[in-house]
Amino acid sequence: MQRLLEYVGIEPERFQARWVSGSEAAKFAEIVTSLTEDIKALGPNRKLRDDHE
Amino acid sequence: MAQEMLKASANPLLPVVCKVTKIVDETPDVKTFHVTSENGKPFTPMPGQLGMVSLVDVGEAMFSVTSQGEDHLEFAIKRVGMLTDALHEMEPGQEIAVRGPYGNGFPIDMCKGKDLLFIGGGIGLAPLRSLINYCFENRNDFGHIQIIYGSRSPADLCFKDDIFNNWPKQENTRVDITVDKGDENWTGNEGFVPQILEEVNPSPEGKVAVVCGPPIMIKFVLQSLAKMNFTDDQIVTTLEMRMKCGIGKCGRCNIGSCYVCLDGPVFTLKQLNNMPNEY
Amino acid sequence: MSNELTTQMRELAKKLLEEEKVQMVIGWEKGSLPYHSTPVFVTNPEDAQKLIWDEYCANNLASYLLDYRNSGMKIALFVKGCDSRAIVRLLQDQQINRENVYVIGINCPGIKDNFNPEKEIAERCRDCTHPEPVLYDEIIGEKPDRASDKERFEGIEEIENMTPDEKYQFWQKEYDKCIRCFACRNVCPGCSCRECIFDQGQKWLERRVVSSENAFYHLTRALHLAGRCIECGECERVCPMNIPIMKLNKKIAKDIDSLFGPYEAAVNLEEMPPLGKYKEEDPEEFM
Amino acid sequence: MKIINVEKIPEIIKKWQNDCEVFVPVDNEGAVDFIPWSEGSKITLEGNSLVPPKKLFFPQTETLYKYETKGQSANVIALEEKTAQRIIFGIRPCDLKSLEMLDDVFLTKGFVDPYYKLKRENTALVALLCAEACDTCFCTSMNIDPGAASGADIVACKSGEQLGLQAQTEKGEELLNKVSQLTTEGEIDFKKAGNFKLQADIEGLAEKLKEHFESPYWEAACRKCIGCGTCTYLCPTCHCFDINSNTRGDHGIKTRCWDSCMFSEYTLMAGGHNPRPGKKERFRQRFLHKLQYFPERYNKTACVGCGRCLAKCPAIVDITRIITELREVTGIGTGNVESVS
Repeated sequence: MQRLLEYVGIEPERFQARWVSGSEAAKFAEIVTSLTEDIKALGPNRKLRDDHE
Repeated sequence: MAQEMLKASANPLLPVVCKVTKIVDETPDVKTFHVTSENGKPFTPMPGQLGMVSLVDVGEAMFSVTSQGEDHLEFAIKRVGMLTDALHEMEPGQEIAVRGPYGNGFPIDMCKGKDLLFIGGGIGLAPLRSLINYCFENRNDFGHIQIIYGSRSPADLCFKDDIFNNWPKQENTRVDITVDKGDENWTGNEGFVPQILEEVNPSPEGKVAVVCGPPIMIKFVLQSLAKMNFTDDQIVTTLEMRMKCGIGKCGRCNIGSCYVCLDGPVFTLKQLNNMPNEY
Repeated sequence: MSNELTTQMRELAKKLLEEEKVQMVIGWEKGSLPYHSTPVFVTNPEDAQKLIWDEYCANNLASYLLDYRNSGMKIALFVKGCDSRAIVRLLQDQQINRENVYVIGINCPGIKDNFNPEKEIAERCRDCTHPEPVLYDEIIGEKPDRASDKERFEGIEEIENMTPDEKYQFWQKEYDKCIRCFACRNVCPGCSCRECIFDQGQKWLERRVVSSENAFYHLTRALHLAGRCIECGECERVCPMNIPIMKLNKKIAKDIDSLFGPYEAAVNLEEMPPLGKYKEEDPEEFM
Repeated sequence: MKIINVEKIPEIIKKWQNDCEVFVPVDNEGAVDFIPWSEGSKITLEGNSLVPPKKLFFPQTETLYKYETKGQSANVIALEEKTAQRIIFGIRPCDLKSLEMLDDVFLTKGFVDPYYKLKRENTALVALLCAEACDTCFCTSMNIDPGAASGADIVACKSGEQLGLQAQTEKGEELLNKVSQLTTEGEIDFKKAGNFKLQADIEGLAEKLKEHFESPYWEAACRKCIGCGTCTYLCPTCHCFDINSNTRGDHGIKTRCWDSCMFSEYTLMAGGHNPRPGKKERFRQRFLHKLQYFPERYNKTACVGCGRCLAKCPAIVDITRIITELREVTGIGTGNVESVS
């Protein structure tokens, strides 16, 4: 999926998948934090969007 | 001038915003919606004509106008899909959008001076009700009125106030109600509509039969009427099709070269027999 | 050679129908123009005369089996190399029963594109890796003596090397062309869902034909075919707007190759797609 | 007749472009399409566009109105749409004819479609006569003359490097006056296309088809169809559309988009009933609509012989063949296809 996004010109970091077990609360928080930071750094996505006009 | 053209009055695709003023629970899956615009009725339909009702952000669908008052239209709507689900979730006060009237309506001139036999099943009574109410409002124009109506169970009978109280009280009128299967409180007829029709055995003399209901009921009712010597031009029914524009442009509601939204929804059996069997 | 094959096809079809081994034979017949060869469905032995083989027999006939998947009919059909992989695709996806199809393979010399008849050979045949059918009950035609003159993933790297914005522009321009006729979906032997998420009732895809919705359609379809695309190129052939659909499908095939080792979809009935099975040593790019 | 060298066409268009938008057929990566002319556009004077010019009157995606919702309230906002004056340069006689059919649909039978009407009224048509038939052309079989263009404001015809322009309406007269410095008076030797490879005879077919709705022919003929919408979307007379809501938060737009009778959901009703549930019913609908229903309703065959459907059909479903086969099915003989030329 990441490779495909990259191929059509979308930053691959916008799609991330991780395996987190139900008991790994700390890992979950860590991943969400880092994902949020990644996305914030990229700024809002303007590609593949359509806001009517 | 260019701008004028897309203004509401000239644009048949532009709906009028209306308020739902009253919602009546008819059956577990049918509700009647009373609809009023700022200026009263959004339009004044003839019996049997249609209105396009929409929740603007959900979708639009065509419904027959089941009745109308001085300042409002009534739509009886069964819950079957996404739009109707959303309509059923509404509370009074909700604004919806309505456009119309569409279609030909019932052939009033053909019915005038005649005895009328209404045969309805389930939600199929909704379009018939517009004509039935019209007849009672113009009682002298019509002869004897006979109504045969049935549904699956007592709970599924629509317009209970009309069928049990208002209509039977009218002069020169007979109402027969039946259910496929009654419950412990049911004391009326049990049996399918065509069975009751055969028991009642009306004479075709000077009569017009107006039929609406599920396809399977219509099929057997037509067989019974034929047995009673009703001719094809004495039988009137109203169809439903998927519609999008309502004004004969978008294509999908055609049966052969007829558009149900313009040329229908009301057809005589004679007309239907001349059309491809694809509805 | 093509005349000889035509005769063989007709005789075979006639026999199969006469002996009631099958109820229908799917092949090709001649259309109105010299470069029009079009699918034909023969149910009478006499009509076997309609069948032909020539360099314009482009249609992959295997997808039609989906129309008959519930009919219980026994059907014979002619398959080129690529088409035979479509049969494997349908079998692996459990869309058809092996005993209900009689597969007559044709050793394929490569065909022309009936939408671009002036071309010497159809673009999709240039990098064909399987001119000989991979699955058949019977095979006709001489073993083709041809080598592909194009690398399987040619042109993919070119796009991979673009900058993100160039890539985006490239694809947006293509998706702007799409009219969403669904020809690519409907012709695809990998698109066998009875209900598709792109059908109106599903509400995943807006009806509006704008490039963002079109991109969503094409990307989703490509992903759905990941590891299952047989690279027959039918989608690209039938696209009236000439969208390079295979450039997306081949990219995914290329990635799967590099992630899971060399793999070509639906070449071997026993070998399931890498995304359809689990191995301990599967790469875990994102874990 | 006004004469101009074909090389000078961009100059005329540039002049016209001063007060309106001019759509011209341009080769866009192998597919000819009508797009607004801009400096450097290479106008194609051979063949026809892939997507028919109907899209300029009836776009594939068109906004009907906007709406807002908030709690229980709803608001419908009409578009203040202004369409600038437009010129379509190079519309072929077949596509010109198709506009007559779209006019019938959108402008008659009690309701006028304002979106279509507006665009139609604001558009001047410069037709380009056909000197050569494409392989898949069969307009003459549909009684269309490739050498005439009634309904166009200006008729253009090409011979060698010369383009002749003849005004047919006042609007056309005005347009030609605007470019009179660029043209000279004269005549050109134009010979219209003959020698059509495909032919079909529709004479008397519409009346006969009525009795063959249940014919087993449909079951057999529909098999190769893959049920995509290519034929309907590329057809200049097909006009079916769908209406949808597109909501973003508390506002949205109502749009109409091309739809196709070939799609399974086209007639599917909310309760699950579908009057045309299978490929046979849908295939039959498409051809009977063109050959019987439309003639019954509007007294015209809804096919102009442009050949786009068979040229791009993935399975090469060939309407000329179907017409010929239907003649046999209905027992009116193979028809007099030889005399049509």
